[in-house]
Amino acid sequence: MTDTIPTLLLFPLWVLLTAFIFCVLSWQRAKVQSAIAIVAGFLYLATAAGLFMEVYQNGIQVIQIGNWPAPFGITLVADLLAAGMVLISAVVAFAIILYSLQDLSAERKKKGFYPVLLVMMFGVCGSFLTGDIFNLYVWFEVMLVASFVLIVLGNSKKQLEGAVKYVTLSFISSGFLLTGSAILYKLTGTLNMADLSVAIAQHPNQELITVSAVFFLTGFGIKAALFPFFSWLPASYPTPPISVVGLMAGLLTKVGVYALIRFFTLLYTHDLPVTHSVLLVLAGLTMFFGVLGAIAQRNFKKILSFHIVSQIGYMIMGLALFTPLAIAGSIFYIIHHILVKTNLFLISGIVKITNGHYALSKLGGVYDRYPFVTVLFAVSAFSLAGIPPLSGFWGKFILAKAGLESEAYVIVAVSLLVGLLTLFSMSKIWVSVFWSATPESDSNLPQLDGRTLFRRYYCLLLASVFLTLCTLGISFYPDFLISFSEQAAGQLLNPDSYINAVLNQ
Amino acid sequence: MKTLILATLLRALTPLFISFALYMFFRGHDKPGGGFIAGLIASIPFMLHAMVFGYERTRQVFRVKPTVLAALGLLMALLSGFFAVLKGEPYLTSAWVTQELPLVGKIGTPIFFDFGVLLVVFGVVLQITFLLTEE
Amino acid sequence: MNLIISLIIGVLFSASLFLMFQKSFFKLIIGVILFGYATTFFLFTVGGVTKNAPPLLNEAAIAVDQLADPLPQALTLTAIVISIGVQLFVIVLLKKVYEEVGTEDLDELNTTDRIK
Amino acid sequence: MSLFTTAAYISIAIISVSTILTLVRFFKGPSLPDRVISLDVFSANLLAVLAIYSVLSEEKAYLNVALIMSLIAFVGTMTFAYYLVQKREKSKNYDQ
Amino acid sequence: MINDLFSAAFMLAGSLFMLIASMGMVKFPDFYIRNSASTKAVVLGVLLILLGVGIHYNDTMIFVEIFAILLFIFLIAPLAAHIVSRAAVITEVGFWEKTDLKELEGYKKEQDKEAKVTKVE
Amino acid sequence: MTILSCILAVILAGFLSAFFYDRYRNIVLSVVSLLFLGIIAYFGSLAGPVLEGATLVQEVIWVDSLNIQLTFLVDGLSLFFALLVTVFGLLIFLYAHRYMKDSPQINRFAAYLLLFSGAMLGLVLSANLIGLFVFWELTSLSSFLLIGFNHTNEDSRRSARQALLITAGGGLALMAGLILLEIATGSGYNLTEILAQPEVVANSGLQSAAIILIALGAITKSAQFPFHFWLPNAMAAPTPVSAYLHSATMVKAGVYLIFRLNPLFQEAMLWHHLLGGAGALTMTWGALKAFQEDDLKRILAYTTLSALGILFMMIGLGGEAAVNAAMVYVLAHALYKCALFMTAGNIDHQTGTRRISQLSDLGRKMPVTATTVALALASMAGVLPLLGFVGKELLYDALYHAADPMAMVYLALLFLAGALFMAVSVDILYNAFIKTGKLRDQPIREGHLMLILPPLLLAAVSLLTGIAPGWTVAPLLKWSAANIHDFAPSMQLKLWHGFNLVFLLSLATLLSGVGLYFLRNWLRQFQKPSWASADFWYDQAIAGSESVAQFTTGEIQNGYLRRYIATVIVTFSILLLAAMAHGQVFQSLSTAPLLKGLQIYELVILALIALATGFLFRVRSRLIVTATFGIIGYSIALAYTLFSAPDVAITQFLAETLTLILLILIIHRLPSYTLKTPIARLKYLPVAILFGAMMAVTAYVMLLQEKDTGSKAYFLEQSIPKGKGQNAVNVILVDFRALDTLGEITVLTVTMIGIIALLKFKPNNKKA
Amino acid sequence: MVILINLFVAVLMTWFTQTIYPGIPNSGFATLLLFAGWNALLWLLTYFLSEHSFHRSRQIGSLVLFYLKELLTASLRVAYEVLTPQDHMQPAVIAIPLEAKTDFEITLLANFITLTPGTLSIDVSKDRKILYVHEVYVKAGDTEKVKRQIKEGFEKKILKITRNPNQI
Ligand code: NA
Ligand code: NA
Repeated sequence: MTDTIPTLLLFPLWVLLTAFIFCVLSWQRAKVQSAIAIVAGFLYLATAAGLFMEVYQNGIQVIQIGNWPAPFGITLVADLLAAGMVLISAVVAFAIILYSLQDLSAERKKKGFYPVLLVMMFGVCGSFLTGDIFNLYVWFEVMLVASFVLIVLGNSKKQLEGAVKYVTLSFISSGFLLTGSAILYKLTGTLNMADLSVAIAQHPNQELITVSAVFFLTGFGIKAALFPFFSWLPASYPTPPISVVGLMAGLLTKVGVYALIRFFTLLYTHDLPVTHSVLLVLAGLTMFFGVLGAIAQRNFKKILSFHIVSQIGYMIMGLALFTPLAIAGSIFYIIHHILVKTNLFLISGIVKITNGHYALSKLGGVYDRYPFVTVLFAVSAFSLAGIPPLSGFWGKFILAKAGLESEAYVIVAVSLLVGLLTLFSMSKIWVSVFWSATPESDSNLPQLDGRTLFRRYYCLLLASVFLTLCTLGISFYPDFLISFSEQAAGQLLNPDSYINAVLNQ
Repeated sequence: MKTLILATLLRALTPLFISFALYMFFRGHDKPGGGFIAGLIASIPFMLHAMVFGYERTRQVFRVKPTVLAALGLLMALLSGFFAVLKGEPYLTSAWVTQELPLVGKIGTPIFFDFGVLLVVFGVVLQITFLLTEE
Repeated sequence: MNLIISLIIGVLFSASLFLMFQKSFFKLIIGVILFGYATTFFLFTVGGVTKNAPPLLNEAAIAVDQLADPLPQALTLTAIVISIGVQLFVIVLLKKVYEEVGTEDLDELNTTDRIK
Repeated sequence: MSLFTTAAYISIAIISVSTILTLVRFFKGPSLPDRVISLDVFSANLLAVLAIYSVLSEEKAYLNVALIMSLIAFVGTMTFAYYLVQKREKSKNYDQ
Repeated sequence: MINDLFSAAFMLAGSLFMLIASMGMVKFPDFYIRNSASTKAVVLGVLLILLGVGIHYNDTMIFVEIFAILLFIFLIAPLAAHIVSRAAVITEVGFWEKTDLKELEGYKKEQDKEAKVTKVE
Repeated sequence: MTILSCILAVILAGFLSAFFYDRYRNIVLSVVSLLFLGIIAYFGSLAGPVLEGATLVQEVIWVDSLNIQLTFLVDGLSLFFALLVTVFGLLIFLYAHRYMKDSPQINRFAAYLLLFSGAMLGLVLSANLIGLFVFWELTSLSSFLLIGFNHTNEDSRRSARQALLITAGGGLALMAGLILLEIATGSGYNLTEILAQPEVVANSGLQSAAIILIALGAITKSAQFPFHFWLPNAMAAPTPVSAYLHSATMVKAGVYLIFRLNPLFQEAMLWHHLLGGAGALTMTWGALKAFQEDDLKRILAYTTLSALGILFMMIGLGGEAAVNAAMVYVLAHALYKCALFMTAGNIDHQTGTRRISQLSDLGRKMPVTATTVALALASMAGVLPLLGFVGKELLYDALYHAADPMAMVYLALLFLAGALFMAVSVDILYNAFIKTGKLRDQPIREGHLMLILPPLLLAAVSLLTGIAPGWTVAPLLKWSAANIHDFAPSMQLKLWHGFNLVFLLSLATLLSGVGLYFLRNWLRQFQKPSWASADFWYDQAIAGSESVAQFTTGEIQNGYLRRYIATVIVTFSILLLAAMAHGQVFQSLSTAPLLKGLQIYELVILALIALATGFLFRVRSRLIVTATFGIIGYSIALAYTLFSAPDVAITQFLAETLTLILLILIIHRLPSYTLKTPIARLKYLPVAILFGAMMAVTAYVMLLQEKDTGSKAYFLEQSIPKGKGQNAVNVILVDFRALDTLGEITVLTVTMIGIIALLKFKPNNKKA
Repeated sequence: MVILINLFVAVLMTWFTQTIYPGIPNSGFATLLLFAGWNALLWLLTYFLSEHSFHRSRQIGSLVLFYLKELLTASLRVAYEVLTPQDHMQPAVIAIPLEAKTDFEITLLANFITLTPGTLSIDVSKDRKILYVHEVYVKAGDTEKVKRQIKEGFEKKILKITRNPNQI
């Protein structure tokens, strides 16, 4: 065994689980839980940043849990992609915790919002770090069950309705993951991803490997909201409060995408023309039908929800193209999207506070009354729509470049068309929520001016500003993130370093 | 649901179930059994109690909050791995006491871990049953 | 043995889906739970099934290849417990949906994702 | 196959028939208590099968499964009874 | 050898009792008869089979465990039967037409009174 | 670095304005003016070397990982446009300072305007294609914000969105085109390098696609047919915006782009045909429409279309003379059109209307404006001695001498357009300024000095440069033109070329224009039907895509869970079938022994499960369903025992019982069965069976496989010595894979919290 | 209590004997026999410590034996009933007046009744004076005879165990 154990890998997990436990122990005490959550959020961010720096400087970090050698015990691995994802999830979680301090009612806080949020991050973080497919399933479940709770927390009719669909389809997707893991174990006798990568390459029955790929494609496809598996997302995401939906919208589907990337770069590279063509077709359809859904909607949150689906298509497009640049594009896109999409939902929540609605027809006047909110929205919205030099542009640009280089003209055309349609539906929000005149407001709605909004809801705005600054950072100085994405993609496409780090420790 | 016969028998069954649960727990490392199974068995008499006497009565008998039990169980499982970290080994590396104890058998961090599992299962099942038997 | 196992798996999956396609929320839930059983059973059997040889060792060492592979069993155990968690949640969700929405007709639970 | 094994196999066959008969009662009902007790008998049958199977495969561990079965089936029965009584009390309260 | 003989005999006898119980389950005319007759034959069946198993293994721990199972069964089986039949009476599951119900009247009155009291509370 | 600083300074000034303009108006004005003056001075200082043929390159490292740097290039062409942007920017800012003074959102206006100026400056100076593109899109964005400036007006919003969608859509095409250029040349998006290798591009096989995509970008940006309709609608923007963006600068971005890339593509026929065709159509169409309009700003917008069309047409024609002419015409048009827009704004400002039919007597009441308008209109119509005349002479000359067979068609159309310009000019001048009418007795006077001075200045420059083009603008323009066609500078500018055919043509144009003016009533009766307008089709496209979206989404997202499940399952099954068929898995099945190792208990379990499942379909009562489900669960547990997994079996027994208990505890709270449907719905039965069959086949195939037993042996061998336990399953759970178990109990705890939240949450109506 | 101590000590003694004398086989019947032997010895010893406990243990043994006999005969009757075509059943619900007073006594009685095939205790009345029993074979509607049998059989034996002998 090596002299130094990279325990740094475990810090984010420890922080989150401990905070969860203490939140449960201080059940019903909203203030204490909020305090624990904010401290934990900060520590999580700090430890994630520490881990990221460690991986960035010293390469892949591996820890064999329980000191059992690699293919037998559970291995946690942080390569660049995983560490980056942990860091970005910490950023978003921190913003959401901040936001929720003022967004949520005391009742929601008392009934477990913070512990469940923390444990969901625990699951998310574990999913990123694990190097074992069954363990990945477990982390997914931690994350999912927590998200079930977050989705229903509040018990409104809509939330429950949405939850029915979300829970059922998620459960089915978990079933596919389990059955897929069983098949892989049967075929290769191992669950360790690095070991699997080796075993799959040497397996005599490559066609059966492809069969197992279908299980994971479906399982992760549902979690990532790929076409035609995405229906649960628009059904459930618009229902819970913003603090919940912001986090889920930003992070959860991306965990599915992350898993797809992991599996289809590390494991399923045996039959690229088949597997990745399917992915490419699904990516195009996801983009297209997602944005169609967004165009059809007339509700702020619903439009944003469908946009998630559409954007997932871009991330999968990069994976499917399977060139270093394309995968770097995917990674960049994921990180950009997590920041931007979360922020958009947060802003929709602020708009809700000012106008009392999410329906486009009942919204208006934000542009005049709250210029600051408008600026926050504009940054994220135009970024999502791909207006340069905002971050979304870089994502689309890299993917388009990669696609054109691979002569995948159809998908590039689709992605550009979808980009236009995204702008189309984003501008619909802009025009009806921000530009159109203030509609006859509800009499019971508090008439806030900008100053009061700020005073009363400074946490909401701070959270949004925090994310906006991150977005602006990667917009105007994209070089770090892009070169990071390229390095991460390099690691993904040359899994030898990953495999060596895990197996020959 | 309160009947004399049931109430009387339940009183007799409770210690039986609990000792049986402990038996299943301690042999779990060598024979079928273990934390999950033991936790569920231990919770059965209290489940029945809540069904028979109603939640209010059970809460009076059962003072500890099940949520606290569950959280402590989780904490125990989490902490059982830290011993190794202090020794400079990877998290969750097991450590055993060399001497076997009578009745209980071998003692080591995995046993503590499994006991955490027991507590979690016990707490969770009880909490859910209590909630559902509450009118 | 393989044939029977496959048939059991097929029956369980078909039944679970069939239940999910019914109008009643209650049956949907039973279907979901059955789906969980089917997947864990699949995990267990496909992961590696051996008859008459539980992975229990004695001091008198038995030849290892005589015993069943313990790993799929442990995985199945974990999967069952996790599914239990989800199942319990779903069951309580049923109650809550009935209380709040006032129906268990799945056809009436279709409002949140319609265009409005 | 020894005499003993044969006897065990015959026992299993008998219990299998018995299980099916129990299920017949279960499917026929007509009342819920009928179904509950047939479920009870069903689990006793399973217990018996497990016990004999344990003998057949010379594996004591299966007897533990039977042991737990015996405890568990009872809880199920209790819950069904609980349901019946609760339901009755509720409807009585509604009636008046 | 003699062990095996005993063991086989016990197991066969037990299974037969179980079969009879199941046949009774199908044949008997009402719930109460099924409950009072069959479930108990099952207990006897289980007792015999477990004894057969115990004899076969001839192991102390197994005997202890079997003793534990039997103890549980003897505590639990009557309890379950009692609870279910009580529930059946309360929910007015019908008796066989030949049943003499004169002496049940008092019980029914008591139950109705109790329900009323619950309601007033 | 300096250039980047200039651009950033302008944008920064925009931010300053956003915060301080309302409170410190004059200070901000001075700062901005000084800034512009400084920048102009800086570019003026660069003029020296540029006029000697030098090019200046500045590079700032930006996105090194993508090989994208902020590279700036100052040569004749970019210097010309940079001066155009800054000089006009300064004038417009001064003008707007007064013009918009009562607007409550003047801060934003100034900010957007400055953002635009910065972006436009960046666009024309960028020597990196991606840098250029970034600024390109920023100009679209700021144009969007400015067109929608009167955002409470429905029309403004629509126009703004329309302009954004069209220009940004073209932008996406442009991006693809630029990437293709990069792929073809591999030169790090460096403009100079790419321009140096036209033959590489031509031989790459990507040239046609690149041309189409780039032309699409330029056409949309410069409002060429068939994307011309957004520009007249963009007149919803405040007048300074129209004057600046929609006449002088932003719409010229497309022109700039085709100028810039002309050396690369000038050998490609496609390039010429595409641009020439679009230009000629737009030119003619714009002029015709201008003549039919009554609103001053819309007239100007249509003439702008027409003028842009002329420029496109000239590039389409190609060749030295055409490029020279186009370059002069760019300047001429910018000067007169900007002046005209500003005066139109003044008229609107002072009289309250922009409709010619409502205006009269302005010549007497607003003499300075009248002078300005007269000069500018003269330039537009191409009257001697204004710069417009010089430009038109060059256009005619280039067309007349061109070898291209299309040139004669272009010439004829240009003649028509020129005549219409003249007619329009006469119309405006006579009806609004000379004629006496409704406004005779209105107290109308000139606007503020800051409103009338900038246009007058521009008109004066038109005159000055018209009189002496060779001294004033030729030195710069010749280098600009040289950069376009990549030849040595060849422009010879004179006001007077003598009585030649071209001059006669000019004269004839003017006369025909006067003639057309008198035919105006007759001509104006030909209104095109509504379906012939591109605007109409835009609306159709929007509505169409929305209804397609609604239909599709309504179908996909129809709210029924079973449909979602079926979609997932069917897709999965098809993929699985395809994978199996692709891998010829089915063939291997036919040889497998089906009944090997069959035992009676397995059959019993199968029978139990099948019976119970069958029964499940026949019952409605929840409780019986639950009990039946219990039988299935116990049977599975039995199966686990038979397959050597006592731990799993016990767990399954317990899990099943727990589930049963919970189900029962829940059911008795629900009212009795309410659904009055058939017991079983069979519609999706085939899906269920398909899925079951697929899973069964998969399981069967997998069960036939031999397994690698490496990890199994490890666990069994290490269980006692290292795991200290005989039950290998338990050792795995609490030691080998304890992390899984940790996750598992976490799931249980979360479930508990979830259930508490479900059952105990008391919704608070105020903040639901 | 004494009985429990008795059992526990017997277990310890058995274990001791087996550890001290390895010649004695430590599995199955051998152990059981050893255990029974130690138990019997200890039981005889209790005679000198507490005569009451001694008798009670004897009575418990007789109750168990009595019950096993009842179980067997009644099961055979059920078998006969099942296997023959015509039915001999004459069921009735019988209200048995209770002499047993404590919870433990009543429960024990009710359970033994239920455990015997053919009889089933339904409930105890609120005032704990009547036990309602379902009996399958009531010959000629003679419910009194059944009551007498139960009271003479199970109830008496149970009360003998739970109560001081001089109370009966
Ligand atoms: Na265990
Ligand atoms: Na360990």
